[in-house]
Amino acid sequence: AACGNGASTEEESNTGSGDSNEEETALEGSVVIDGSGTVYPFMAKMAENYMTENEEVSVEVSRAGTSAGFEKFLVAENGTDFNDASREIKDEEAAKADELGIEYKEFQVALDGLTFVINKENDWATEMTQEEVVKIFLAEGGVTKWSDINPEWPAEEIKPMGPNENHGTNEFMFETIMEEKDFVDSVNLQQEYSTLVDLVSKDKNAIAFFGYGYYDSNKDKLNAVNVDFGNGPVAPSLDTIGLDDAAAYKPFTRPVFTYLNVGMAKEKPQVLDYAIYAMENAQTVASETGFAPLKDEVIQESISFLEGLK
Amino acid sequence: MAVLSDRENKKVTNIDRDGNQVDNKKIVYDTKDLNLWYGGDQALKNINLSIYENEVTAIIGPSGCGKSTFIKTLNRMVELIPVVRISGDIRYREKSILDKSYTVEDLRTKVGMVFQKPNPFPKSIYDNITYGPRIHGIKNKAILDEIVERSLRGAAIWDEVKDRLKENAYGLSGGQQQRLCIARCLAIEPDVILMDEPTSALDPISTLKVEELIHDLKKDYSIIIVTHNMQQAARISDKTAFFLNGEVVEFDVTDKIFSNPKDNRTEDYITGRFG
Amino acid sequence: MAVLSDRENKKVTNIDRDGNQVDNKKIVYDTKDLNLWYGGDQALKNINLSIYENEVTAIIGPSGCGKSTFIKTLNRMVELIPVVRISGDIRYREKSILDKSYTVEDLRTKVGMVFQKPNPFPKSIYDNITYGPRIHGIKNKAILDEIVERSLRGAAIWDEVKDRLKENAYGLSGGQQQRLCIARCLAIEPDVILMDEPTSALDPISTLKVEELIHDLKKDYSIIIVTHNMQQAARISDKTAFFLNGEVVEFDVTDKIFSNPKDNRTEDYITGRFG
Amino acid sequence: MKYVNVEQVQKKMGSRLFANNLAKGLFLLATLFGLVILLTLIYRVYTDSIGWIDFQFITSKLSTTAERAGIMGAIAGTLWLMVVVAPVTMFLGVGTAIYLEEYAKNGKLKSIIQTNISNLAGVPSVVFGILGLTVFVRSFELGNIVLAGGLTMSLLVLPIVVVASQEAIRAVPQYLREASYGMGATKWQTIKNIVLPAAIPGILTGLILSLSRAIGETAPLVVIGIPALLIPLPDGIFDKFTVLPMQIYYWTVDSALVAEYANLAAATIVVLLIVLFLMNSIAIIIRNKFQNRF
Amino acid sequence: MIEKKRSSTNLTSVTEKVMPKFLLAIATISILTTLGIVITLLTETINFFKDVPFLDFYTGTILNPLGDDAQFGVLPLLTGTIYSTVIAMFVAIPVGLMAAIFLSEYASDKVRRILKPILEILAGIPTIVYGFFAYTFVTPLLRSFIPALDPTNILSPGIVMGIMIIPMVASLSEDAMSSVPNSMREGALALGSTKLEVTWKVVIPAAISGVIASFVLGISRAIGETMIVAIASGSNKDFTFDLTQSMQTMTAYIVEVTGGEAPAGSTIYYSLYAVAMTLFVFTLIMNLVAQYISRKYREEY
Ligand SMILES: Nc1ncnc2c1ncn2[C@@H]1O[C@H](COP(=O)(O)OP(=O)(O)OP(=O)(O)O)[C@@H](O)[C@H]1O
Ligand SMILES: Nc1ncnc2c1ncn2[C@@H]1O[C@H](COP(=O)(O)OP(=O)(O)OP(=O)(O)O)[C@@H](O)[C@H]1O
Ligand SMILES: [Mg+2]
Ligand SMILES: [Mg+2]
Ligand SMILES: O=P([O-])([O-])[O-]
Repeated sequence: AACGNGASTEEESNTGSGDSNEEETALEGSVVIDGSGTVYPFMAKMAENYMTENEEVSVEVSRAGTSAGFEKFLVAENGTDFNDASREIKDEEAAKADELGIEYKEFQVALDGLTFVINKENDWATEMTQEEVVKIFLAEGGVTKWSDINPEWPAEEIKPMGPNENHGTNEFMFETIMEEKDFVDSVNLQQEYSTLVDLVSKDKNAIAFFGYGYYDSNKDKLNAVNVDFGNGPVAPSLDTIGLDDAAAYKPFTRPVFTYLNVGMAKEKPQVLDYAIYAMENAQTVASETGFAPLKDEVIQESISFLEGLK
Repeated sequence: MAVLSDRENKKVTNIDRDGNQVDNKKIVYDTKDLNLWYGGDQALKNINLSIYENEVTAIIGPSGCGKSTFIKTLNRMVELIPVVRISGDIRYREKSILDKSYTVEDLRTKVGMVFQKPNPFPKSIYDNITYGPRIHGIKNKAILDEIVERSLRGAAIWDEVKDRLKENAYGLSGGQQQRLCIARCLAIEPDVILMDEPTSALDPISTLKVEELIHDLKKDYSIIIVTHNMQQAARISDKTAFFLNGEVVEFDVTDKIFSNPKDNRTEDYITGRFG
Repeated sequence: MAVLSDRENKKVTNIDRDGNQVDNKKIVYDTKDLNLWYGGDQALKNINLSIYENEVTAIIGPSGCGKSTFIKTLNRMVELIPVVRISGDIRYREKSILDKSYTVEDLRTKVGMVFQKPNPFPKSIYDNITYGPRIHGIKNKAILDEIVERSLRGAAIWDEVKDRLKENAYGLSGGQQQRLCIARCLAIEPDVILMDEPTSALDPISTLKVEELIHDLKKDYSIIIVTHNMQQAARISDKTAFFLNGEVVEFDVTDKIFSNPKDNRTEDYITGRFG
Repeated sequence: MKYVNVEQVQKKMGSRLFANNLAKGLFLLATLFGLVILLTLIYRVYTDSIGWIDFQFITSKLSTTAERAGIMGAIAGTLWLMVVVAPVTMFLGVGTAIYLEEYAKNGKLKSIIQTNISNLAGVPSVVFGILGLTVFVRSFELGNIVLAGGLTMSLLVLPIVVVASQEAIRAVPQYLREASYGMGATKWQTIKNIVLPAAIPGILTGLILSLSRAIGETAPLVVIGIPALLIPLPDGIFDKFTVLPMQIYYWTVDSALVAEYANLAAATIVVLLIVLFLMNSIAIIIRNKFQNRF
Repeated sequence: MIEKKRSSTNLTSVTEKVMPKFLLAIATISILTTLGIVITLLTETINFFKDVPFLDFYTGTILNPLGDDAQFGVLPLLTGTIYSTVIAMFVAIPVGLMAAIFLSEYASDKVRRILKPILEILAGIPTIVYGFFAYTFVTPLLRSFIPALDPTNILSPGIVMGIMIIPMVASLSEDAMSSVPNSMREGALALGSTKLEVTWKVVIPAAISGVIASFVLGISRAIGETMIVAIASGSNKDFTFDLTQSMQTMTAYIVEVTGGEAPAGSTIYYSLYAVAMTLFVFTLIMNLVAQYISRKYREEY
């Protein structure tokens, strides 16, 4: 079905290219986005904004998780147009794209800080060192009770939790933060971020990790752990995870991405148009949805790439 | 016992045929060694009867003797019951209707039926009457109107319903419903009309009306009527057949049956000694 | 008419009482101006009857006259029908059973009942009989066994079923089922047994057995039996009450009722002129 | 000798009567338990929805901003879904019922179909979702559009319509069929002109009940995949769609993210329950109006 | 006139011949549906068992479908399913049966006419609504009694599932009890039984097949119930026996995996079918058992 679609729209864009100034021709069709749950609020907002300006285009946003999303992105037919990701594409995934002949392009859309959240009633673990907080999640960390970290803390079982392996956040934690060492057995991995928010907000001994945005919209229910990277505790915030190369929360930050199927962007003008729109508005939408905005240069670079596809 | 009654049946039939050739009437129905089983139970045993044109033939007998079964065999309605098996022959207008090649729909168009309980369709009076003509392909409104009036007049109910043809037939009284059913039957212009205790669900006044109607219909149709009511049989029929346990005990001109039956089982039944 | 029968009822009862004081028997049931309505329809009208110990009292009358209603009033089974209203009084062993303070369960333990259609429980024969004793708290196996044997013997069915006590009661024939129901009733050692046409669903041989049984039971129990069958009433009862349209037309010693009824409606009924 | 001791019976009577009264109370409580739950549920949902359910909510499209979000898309999706489910189940359900009641002989085939239908009624809806995903969405390459969802739902509710239609057809008195046959009507003419018109109220009741089941089902649609955010209204059966229960699902799950989503979910539930209540009322009205006509 | 018309209606006779075949074709759709389910499930399940040995799947206590060392043991899901079903039946059987007894034996006609439709309404509420109710109301309520209860746990959805099944148990049991002939009740009452004794010792034993069939159908329904557990019991795949914890049922696993849209061809995608197959077989057996019970004992009286 995708091929048939492609052929007809290609024709349209060819005839359209004769009078190239007429950019205002109403776009139509659909844009299909799946992938990261972390990026979902950003993308959903973006899509909504876009559709208020382009009523004939339908932008569908799902949030299967980064990895699961890549599986839907990298298929021979009927793949998604964008895959949101909270980590970079893996080698296997890139190889699969080659194999299928899918040309893709990675775009950073915002910056996120991995945030460790605890229950409001947890008044002891509000500050931890980078090493301490990571140890909780490591199988070899040897930590099961709070008192294992600090003898003054309660001798109660810690309940570590986080998103499951569908999610890029999980992989970022595992690969970058935990340096590919195994998760502790007791870790409770969930599909839905909302479940995690709920679990932590209701359990004094819970600690979970996820993107800053999910903490930001639940500040009334959760507290974030202030992490000491060597220069005193740092609270995650748009500033500390942000722009500046020297941002204080830097070790736990990561860019979040969306991957564009370039073939689709060439075939379907609405996909390309949406991509450009998303880049142009990335900074604004990022701060609205709990991400730190990217630097102007990064944005400009992406936009000029996309303009080149026209 | 079976042998005995068998012999008697033959005799009855012979006498009957002879008696009627004088009248010079044509035979409408003729059954030959008709047997019928419901699964393993035999309900009709060696029935040999000849039924003549433009006569009213009454079938009488005690409950369960096979009257309804017999009359339903004549338009092959018994076939609706899956366990039924039939042997022997039934000739209608000299063609064997038990033959596969004889279409039942055709037969039933020529042989109308009126049931014990009035069974109008839950439709308007008009639609009840036109049901038959329509399924047989008549669509012209004027013709249908004509048929409705003629049939209702024929069933002596026109005056009572002519102003409410569009009303539901369920609004009629039991007796009116039964005459409507007769009218519905007339609408397909049948040759024979079968009636299975058509008045048993009706009050005496309605019964009288239907009896009068049957009397009138005799001019144009051959009528076979099952009845429980001996008086009724005596009043309206030309011939009467007395059934017992699935056999025809006696078949003769009604007057003879009631005044001077040959078989004493007939006499016992008529005088109310059993049944 | 109501006045007339009222007067007659009184007379009957008086005569009856007088007649029986000679026998020196005690009164078991005594009804006083008993009236009963189903919603707006009155089914019992001013019933005044006295029933004596160790007698068989038959209730006869045409269908719908209130026989079943009356007998079901005696153990307050009519209360199961929500629309029933009762006025007047019923005394059982001199206590008013219509009183709120009289527990029905208690009453029904003393007054057993046998129904028209045999209604054994879908359980084993043994469990059918022990049902009553068990709910009254008897748990001892030996005693239960004893009760089972005695009740079944009492109902003249022991020999037929003694080898299959554990089998389901539904495997028994209709007549056996009815005697089982009587045995079930005997197992709670009642004082009075009410029977509502206990033989009407049975074949003649079973009927005979049950009749013989009733005759034997009379020694130990007071029995009130409804029956359609005049011969039966004559054969087995000591007294007979004739009901008509919810009233007691006549109540007397059975022989008198059948040989020399006072009321000509009774005579008409007994000689089969209606009903 | 007497075994049934009068005094003993009397003594036990008190406790037996007490047990009876106690049990009666208990049984009544158990019955009312359902009522209490129903009231609690409705009360909870209603209070959560206060202030959220208004004209704007019904007529607006979906949005990530709770204050602006509406369920027009879900309503449209639900309606389009019905456009598929109603004719398909009606056609398949009534056809099957006619076959079983009027044509099938009492034999193996009939009992296989009949048993199969009652088993199908007990297959979990999520399994139908997998069937839909595998067959309609993937093999037929329909994608997760209204048509695919509708066909899945149709199969899911098919047994309801079949059973209801069978009952309705069986309730048409035999004498009406006989009357029709008696006038020379063929079998199909009789079915078409007499049986079906007489059975139609029962069939409609079954259809409405099956539609209300389809309107409330979520699991099969989760399985065939409905986007979390789909703003444009579907224009036909080939469009992607979302439905009321899916919206309830996403909003409930996301309520930890944006607390107000719980209110949106509650408001959607209120709308859904009102729709179902109306549909069931219609079914009951039809049933009562046409009951005991023959 | 009709005579003439009659012979010209050839069309009717064609319709007459075609119609039964056409309707038979429609009727077979329901069989095709079942076949479709079985074939779909079976094909991919076979593929799954090429990757994961049969025994490992059914005896494995570790379910970790996504990690690098993916493991597929279905036991955690089975315990989750069994737990939620058992909890549900602990609610549905006693309450449903008692309600059935009340409606069939104690309630007057008028009361029954009011109460039965209410139960029917309860049966018509979509399960997603029950899921919302479990998650936003019952769980918080339970947590105020049982502080150790996790925010997602198997107990609360189990209870709510039970509530959802009450009407089914009640209405089917009531049907069975109402069809016990009144003569049976009268026989027992005439022996001095109280209503309770009549119900307990006569009516229920006589209706037992229908009553048990209603339980079995309830169980089948509980096993297949999806949205309540998907919302309220979380997605914990630990092999645990602690009902205060989150547990995943087979149905919830299916929702999670398809919601994450596992790509065709991966083991996790096939696992979806293996789990669905297991679920299907479970419920099929339950339905057949229920049919067998009610058929076997139907003609008792
Ligand atoms: N559908 C059936 N299946 C099996 N046996 C049947 C069926 N219909 C009738 N019978 C049996 O066939 C016998 C004749 O029945 P039929 O209805 O013809 O009697 P009838 O003379 O019309 O009696 P009635 O006066 O009561 O209408 C009876 O023994 C009856 O039990
Ligand atoms: N449940 C009921 N509701 C309303 N009316 C009833 C009910 N039971 C009986 N009746 C009416 O009460 C009157 C007496 O009925 P009952 O059953 O006592 O008569 P019966 O003498 O036992 O008759 P049969 O010999 O037919 O058993 C009848 O007119 C009957 O219609
Ligand atoms: Mg007959
Ligand atoms: Mg009676
Ligand atoms: O949902 P993710 O961003 O963790 O893939």
